[in-house]
Amino acid sequence: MHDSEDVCLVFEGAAGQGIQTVTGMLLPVMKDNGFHVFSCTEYMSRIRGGSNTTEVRITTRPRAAYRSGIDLLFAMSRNALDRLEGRIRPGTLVFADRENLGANWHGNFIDIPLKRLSSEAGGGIFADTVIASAALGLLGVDSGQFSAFLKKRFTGKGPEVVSGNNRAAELGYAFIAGLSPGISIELPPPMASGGGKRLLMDGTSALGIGAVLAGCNFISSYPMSPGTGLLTFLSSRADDFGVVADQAEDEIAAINAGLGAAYAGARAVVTTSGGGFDLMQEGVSLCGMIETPIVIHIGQRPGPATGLPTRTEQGDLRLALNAGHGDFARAIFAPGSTAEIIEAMQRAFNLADRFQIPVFMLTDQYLLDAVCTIEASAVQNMPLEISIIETPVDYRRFEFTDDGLSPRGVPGHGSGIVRVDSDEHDEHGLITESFEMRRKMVEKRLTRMQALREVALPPAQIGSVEDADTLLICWGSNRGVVEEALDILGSDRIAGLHFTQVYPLNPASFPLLDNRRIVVIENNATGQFADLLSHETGIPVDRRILKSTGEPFSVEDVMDALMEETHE
Amino acid sequence: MHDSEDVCLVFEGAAGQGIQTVTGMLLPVMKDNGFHVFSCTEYMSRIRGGSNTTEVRITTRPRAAYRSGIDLLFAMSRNALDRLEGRIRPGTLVFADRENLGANWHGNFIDIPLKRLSSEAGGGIFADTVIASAALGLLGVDSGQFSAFLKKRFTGKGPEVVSGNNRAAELGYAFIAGLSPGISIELPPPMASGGGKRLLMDGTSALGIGAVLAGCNFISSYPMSPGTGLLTFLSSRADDFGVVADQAEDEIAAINAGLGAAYAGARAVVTTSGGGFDLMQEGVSLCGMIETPIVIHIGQRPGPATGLPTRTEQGDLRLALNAGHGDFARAIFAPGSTAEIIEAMQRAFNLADRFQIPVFMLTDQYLLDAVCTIEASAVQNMPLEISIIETPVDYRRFEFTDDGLSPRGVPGHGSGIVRVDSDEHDEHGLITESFEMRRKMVEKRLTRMQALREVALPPAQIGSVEDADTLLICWGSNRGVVEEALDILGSDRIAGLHFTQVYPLNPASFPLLDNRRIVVIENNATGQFADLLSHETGIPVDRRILKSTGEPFSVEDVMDALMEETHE
Amino acid sequence: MSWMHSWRKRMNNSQNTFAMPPGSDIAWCPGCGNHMLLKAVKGALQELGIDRNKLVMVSGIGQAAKTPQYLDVNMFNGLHGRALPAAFGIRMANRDLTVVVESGDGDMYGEGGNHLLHAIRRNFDVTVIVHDNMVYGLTKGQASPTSQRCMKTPVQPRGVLLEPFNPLAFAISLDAPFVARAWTGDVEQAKQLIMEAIRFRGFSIVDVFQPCVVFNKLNTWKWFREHTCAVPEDHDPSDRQAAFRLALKEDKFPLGIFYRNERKRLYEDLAGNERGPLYARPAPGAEAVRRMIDSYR
Amino acid sequence: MSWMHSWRKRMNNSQNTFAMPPGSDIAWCPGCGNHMLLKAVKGALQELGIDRNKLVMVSGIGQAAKTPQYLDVNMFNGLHGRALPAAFGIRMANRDLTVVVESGDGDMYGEGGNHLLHAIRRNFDVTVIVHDNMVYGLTKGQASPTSQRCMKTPVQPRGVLLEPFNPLAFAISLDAPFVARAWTGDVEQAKQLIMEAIRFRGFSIVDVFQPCVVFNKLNTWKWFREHTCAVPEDHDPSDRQAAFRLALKEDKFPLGIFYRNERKRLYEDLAGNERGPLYARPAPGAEAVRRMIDSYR
Ligand SMILES: Cc1ncc(C[n+]2csc(CCOP(=O)(O)OP(=O)(O)O)c2C)c(N)n1
Ligand SMILES: Cc1ncc(C[n+]2csc(CCOP(=O)(O)OP(=O)(O)O)c2C)c(N)n1
Ligand code: SF4
Ligand code: SF4
Ligand SMILES: [Mg+2]
Ligand SMILES: [Mg+2]
Repeated sequence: MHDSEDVCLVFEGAAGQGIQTVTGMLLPVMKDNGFHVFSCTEYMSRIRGGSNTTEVRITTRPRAAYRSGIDLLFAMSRNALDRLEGRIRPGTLVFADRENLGANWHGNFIDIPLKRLSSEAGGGIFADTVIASAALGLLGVDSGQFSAFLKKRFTGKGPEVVSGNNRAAELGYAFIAGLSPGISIELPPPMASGGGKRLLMDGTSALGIGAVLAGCNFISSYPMSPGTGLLTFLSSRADDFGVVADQAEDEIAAINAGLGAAYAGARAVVTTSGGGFDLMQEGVSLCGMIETPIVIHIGQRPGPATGLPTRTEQGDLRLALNAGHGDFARAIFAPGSTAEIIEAMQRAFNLADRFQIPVFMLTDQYLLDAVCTIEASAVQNMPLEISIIETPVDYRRFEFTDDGLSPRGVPGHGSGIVRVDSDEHDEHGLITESFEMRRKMVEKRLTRMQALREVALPPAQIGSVEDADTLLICWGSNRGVVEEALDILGSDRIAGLHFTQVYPLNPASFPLLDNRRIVVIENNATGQFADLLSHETGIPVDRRILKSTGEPFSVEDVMDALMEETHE
Repeated sequence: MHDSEDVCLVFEGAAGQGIQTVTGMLLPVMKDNGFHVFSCTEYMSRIRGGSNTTEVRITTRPRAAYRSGIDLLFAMSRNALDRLEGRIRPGTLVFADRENLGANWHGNFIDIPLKRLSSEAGGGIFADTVIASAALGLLGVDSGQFSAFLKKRFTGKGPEVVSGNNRAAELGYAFIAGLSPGISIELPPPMASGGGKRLLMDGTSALGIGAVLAGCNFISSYPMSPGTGLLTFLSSRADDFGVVADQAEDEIAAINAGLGAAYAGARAVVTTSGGGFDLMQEGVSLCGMIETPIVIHIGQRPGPATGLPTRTEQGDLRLALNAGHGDFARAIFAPGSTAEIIEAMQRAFNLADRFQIPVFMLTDQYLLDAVCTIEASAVQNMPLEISIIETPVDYRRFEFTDDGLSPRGVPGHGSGIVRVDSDEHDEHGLITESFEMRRKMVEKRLTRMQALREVALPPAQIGSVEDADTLLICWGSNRGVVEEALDILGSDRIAGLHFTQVYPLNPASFPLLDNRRIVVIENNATGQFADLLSHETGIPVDRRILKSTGEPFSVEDVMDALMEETHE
Repeated sequence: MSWMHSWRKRMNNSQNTFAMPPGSDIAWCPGCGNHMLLKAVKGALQELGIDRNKLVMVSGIGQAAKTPQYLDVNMFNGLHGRALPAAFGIRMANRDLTVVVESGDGDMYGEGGNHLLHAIRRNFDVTVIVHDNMVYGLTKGQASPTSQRCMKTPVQPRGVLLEPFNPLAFAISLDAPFVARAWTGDVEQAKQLIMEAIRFRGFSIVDVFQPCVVFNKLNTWKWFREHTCAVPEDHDPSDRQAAFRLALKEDKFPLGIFYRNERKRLYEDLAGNERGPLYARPAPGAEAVRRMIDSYR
Repeated sequence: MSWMHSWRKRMNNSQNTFAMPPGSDIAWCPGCGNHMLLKAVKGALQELGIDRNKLVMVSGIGQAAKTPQYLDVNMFNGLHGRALPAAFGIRMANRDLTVVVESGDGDMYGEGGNHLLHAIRRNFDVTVIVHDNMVYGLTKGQASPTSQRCMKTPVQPRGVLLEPFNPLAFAISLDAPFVARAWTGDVEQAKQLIMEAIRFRGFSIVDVFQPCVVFNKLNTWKWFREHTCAVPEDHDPSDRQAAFRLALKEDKFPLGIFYRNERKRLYEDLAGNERGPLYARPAPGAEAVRRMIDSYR
């Protein structure tokens, strides 16, 4: 009925109903049992009510992709089924509280009397534990293990809480035990060895950890979903890591504060989403002019305008690529997995510092909210590159050099004077109106693109690129889904490429694309990376697989699209 | 020594020294004599002092381009020659006041005792009239004609002013009469017939006239060079044409006010330059989302950041093309001449209205400040397209239709309710989180690109495109210089194309580019239109002729570049 | 089709009742102060007998800013922080329209601060209702400009360090001609103040205390009840100094009309150019066009 | 080369004299008030004995904003209206630096209004000097937020219709702890007030009346002389109400210190995290990193 090596659970409920608590119990327990887990979330733009879901996949090999087909669904809100119909298959087990669903009740559901069970446990707040234990019971996880987990988690909250949760867990397990034996989910036996070494991490945390490891010590930002998480992460760890964290009055203030701080020697980052980033563009342009490093995180969501604030899209690439008036250098990363986020963030800071440019990190709601197991060893701590000099007395901030990069001084460090100017300026940073100086400065600001191209990360190869005649090309958050689809497909004719750095592209990797059918998959309406790729390489894109509904690609979506490829 | 059919005068002086008054006398007089005149200006970002120049070309056929080589130079500021050295040729006549230049005096100059002459006329304020009359004297214009002109111009200011100016004119003429006969500029005899019918117009006025003819009735903008002129133009004519004109507190307010007004039924425009436009991008995105027409004028100047505030560049094309997060339709015009500005502005308003999109007008400092003679008949008054309906009671602002365009209602006109929403919305304009509705709305907003492409203006052909093997392609303000250079070159092997509409491109015109050498000339550092052109057509660009010093291309620049073509 | 039909029926019925548009569902949390504020706004519109065809509600983004979605009115739900410029544009484009702005403390005082400042200076006819819950609700609980000192949030783990923004003192310092405060615990007063504000010709602002029951655990229903009082009976709202003094009172926040300046002239009147709504303006007159073009001869 | 040599010599000489950087030339018009203001600023810096290596002057764009170009100091000449956020970033990145903002009335009160509002709420240590010429100078004479009613300009042919912005009332309403006004006709007083402001720990603002002799034909040297007076001797700057009253006085504009609040705490102190300049901070501690990562096990 289901693939025992790959189980997909979905928990549905209204905002505020505690889905996150359920998965917050389920994921660590399954991880500790040595499984790979992956979880992703979709939710409405409201704080209470509506209908949200979290998907939890439990697999024997690493998977990091959204699956549409559900094995096991817990439906808590009244209108759950309106939205999830398409994801329910013949074998899907649907648990719901008949009392709650009322007229929406469907004969094939399994009635789990949640209300009654949780009030038996001590009240509505225990509903999540009832659900979690029911799910664990179905998955065959030992109830003793779960009660140990509950004890550890709730000890700090007092014996009442522990015992209430234990009662709830017992009720959940008992409920499952009372079901007919046909109702079950089979999993291989736990592989307790692997789990302990693994971490369970969401994308936002990975971004924050990456920033900390990169030596980031300044953030000024204005809240905007899904970019806010990085601000929260660094704010809450400000004291641990000596980070100055500030909530700005608006996005314009945020980037200008970031640039001011960077001018004075900070490793600065700002975080936002597309709409907020629109407002930062003049700041990006200033960054280009004053050659001051900054990292800009754009958590993408569907636009234009406010769009779908809590949904996902890869729609801000073109924006990052062209942000700010005038011609100057930049780089853009779009990591595809939790581990990659950590690494890319460090690269971003180092590159910004080395090349004195704005560097963009493009993520999206789906990637930021996704939680998965990663090996602790995958957390790479890269060497910090900080190139601030102590200024000599005759320091010139914009001294001409062969590579266009001038040694970077900061005010108060050394005996020189450090001037930056939004106007066209001379080597000293003083305003100029000389056409000749202008010509040289324009050139200076662009020369570094050459070196930037040369150090650009080549794409990761998925499958055997050498043998393939079709390349499925992705960037950012689609890595997991492409990996999985290609793995399932198992055809040598199709391989994948994932770009973690989307700009500039390293010309050394262009030959990879020669004489292949090029298929680009991305989560936007027009194919922004496809445009970039063919513009940069001169190689036309044969097919674009696009989705811009606000949902991520599912494994099934990609499989369907790939079937067309194999049948062509 | 000089080409009598094409004389180039340059007036140099510090800001505040009255160069503009000189040319303000010279141009109409020469126009009335039936000549074509063209004048362009370059100036520093300061209100007094420094060194600015205005070039005046007097020609027997229409010319609209900056010439580097000077026939006659009036140098009024002390350091004039530092900047103009490269433009002085063996035959250039240089007039300067020896007393003023002091140590900077050069033996080859002709000493015009400006100070003395103007104080004889009644004071320093008459210096401009002295210079103008000296120039006119040299050009052989009848002194009676000039004094008639002065009378007409100054009558309103009282007899004192008229007589002072007349005295100054006499002194100027007398000074020229006293020079050795070798010092002269020859022109063909006046062709008084043509002049009267012609207009003398600058780019900014053309833009304003275009807006008025287009039925524009709302402007909200924040001052920024060189975009401010349109705001000034419409503000000063607000009462004449029923225009609501408002100076906003910032650019963000400007575009949001524009959109609010357009939502309520205005024909709205905003004007700015690149840096101010950066701040409007979220508004552009909103415009895409709420499908509300607006025209956005970007007067380009060199960036990034504040850059060179009073100089010229074509550097904001990429910005306009990609402004605002999310995928939605737009159109971009970049007229190449004064007459074209008037026409393009009307097209812009009509297109914005018909397709309910943001339409961009890209000009630049050079084009806006340039003054030239145009035939009165060239001022085209196009029919107004206004497609506002009276709403029925069940009105749906975003009703789905085949072409993606919903009839546009405005609040208070009809019995329907008109809702627009920055969030993703349904046909009624109410917020939605339906993935299916999202999909359809994304498609709705993009479908119109097809029709937009089909109605896009094809490029203008310069010379005989059919026979040419090389195409010199330009857009925006470079039309004049390309026309002139190709005309002078007179080779059938090279012809030109000028794009007044730069986005979208009409596919019907792509075959024009087939099997030619494609050379793109533009006033920026990277070749923004070249990128766009090859992206849209799939045809590679063979050569880019670029300049980003802050100066426009001169005829000589283009000639030099074309010589390379002919020698290849 | 049948839906279409019921829509039409509903539309006719709902004329000027400001009922929920069919098919919409309120996204606010149970217990949220916004529900009461919606009630107050709706009551005010009904009692004033406003023709909904001539009313436009303008909003930014936030929980507060969703209000117009629930009133079946002409609506411009624009960008976060940018309601006021849009409202200005709408009002200038058609002076027959009544324009009401719905906004949150973050929307209006944070992102939108500059527009508020300059909209007050403009003094066009608009009513601004700020749902002041002293927190960013929609983005899940960060400090807002009006958050009280020391309130802890995920982004302010040390508590808020900034001086809370005092919207009334601010508005009075700029001579906003109608400045009032209400709270959602007294719907009747809120309704009355909103009615006064809409009736007022010129810029009017009503800051409305509104508990966010999910993210603001400090400024609860109880807290607001305990920390508010009535504007003293003897307060003279035409006295700007007194109004300012009252606005600085922060032990208990007064509710009522703080300031009222009847002497200010309306921007619309000063700007002249009264030729009816812009959508109905004729093409530029041939004679005026000719004159304009002739000036370039 | 020889130029390089003279630069070096000059640099040593100019240490803390705040002389013009070699090669620069003042772009202001003859007779402009900015010249006097430059003199006052320079005098203040000299008299305070500020180490120019530890001083950063931050500015936006405008005539006023060019001031740092003429003082041979560390300079962040940023975007129009955005000096304050940059100043905040600089100060947070290195609390050893003295940060002075030079700005115009358009820059600070127009484009930058929201930042001013929130910078005051932050109360970090910064001195803001606003060259208030009641006009947009650099862009050739449009109205600024402080332009007086009825001043005609090319963009305001009917005269300015908006209420002039009152920066002092505004700052006092936000409890800015140091609020003063000077004018360029009295360089000595301007210098003294600027010195006071720089010495003040916290947010200080000095609005300086400055004639724009080219574009503002209304508010001339003479006009300012006739329309200013001294802050009354008996004025108590710690009295916020009195300060507000004084700020509303517009027949003659008082010059001097309006408001001074010594009780406000500095943002830097509240924010904690005192570990020296960010450029010198070590990489994150291995132990803290381990702990952070372990929390994901
Ligand atoms: C430019 C931009 N920045 C940020 C956001 C994210 N955002 C949406 S609502 C909001 C704050 C809302 O707070 P408030 O105005 O107080 O409304 P509330 O939800 O509390 O009613 C923010 C920061 C956005 N939509 N757009
Ligand atoms: C984003 C942006 N908008 C507009 C401008 C154009 N601009 C430069 S200075 C200025 C106004 C300056 O006025 P003010 O601050 O009063 O300075 P002043 O020149 O009068 O000293 C403007 C509008 C700009 N540089 N950037
Ligand atoms: S989050 Fe707060 S403000 Fe938003 S709806 Fe819920 S209670 Fe109301
Ligand atoms: S334009 Fe005005 S403010 Fe600017 S330098 Fe000249 S006089 Fe001074
Ligand atoms: Mg709020
Ligand atoms: Mg000014």
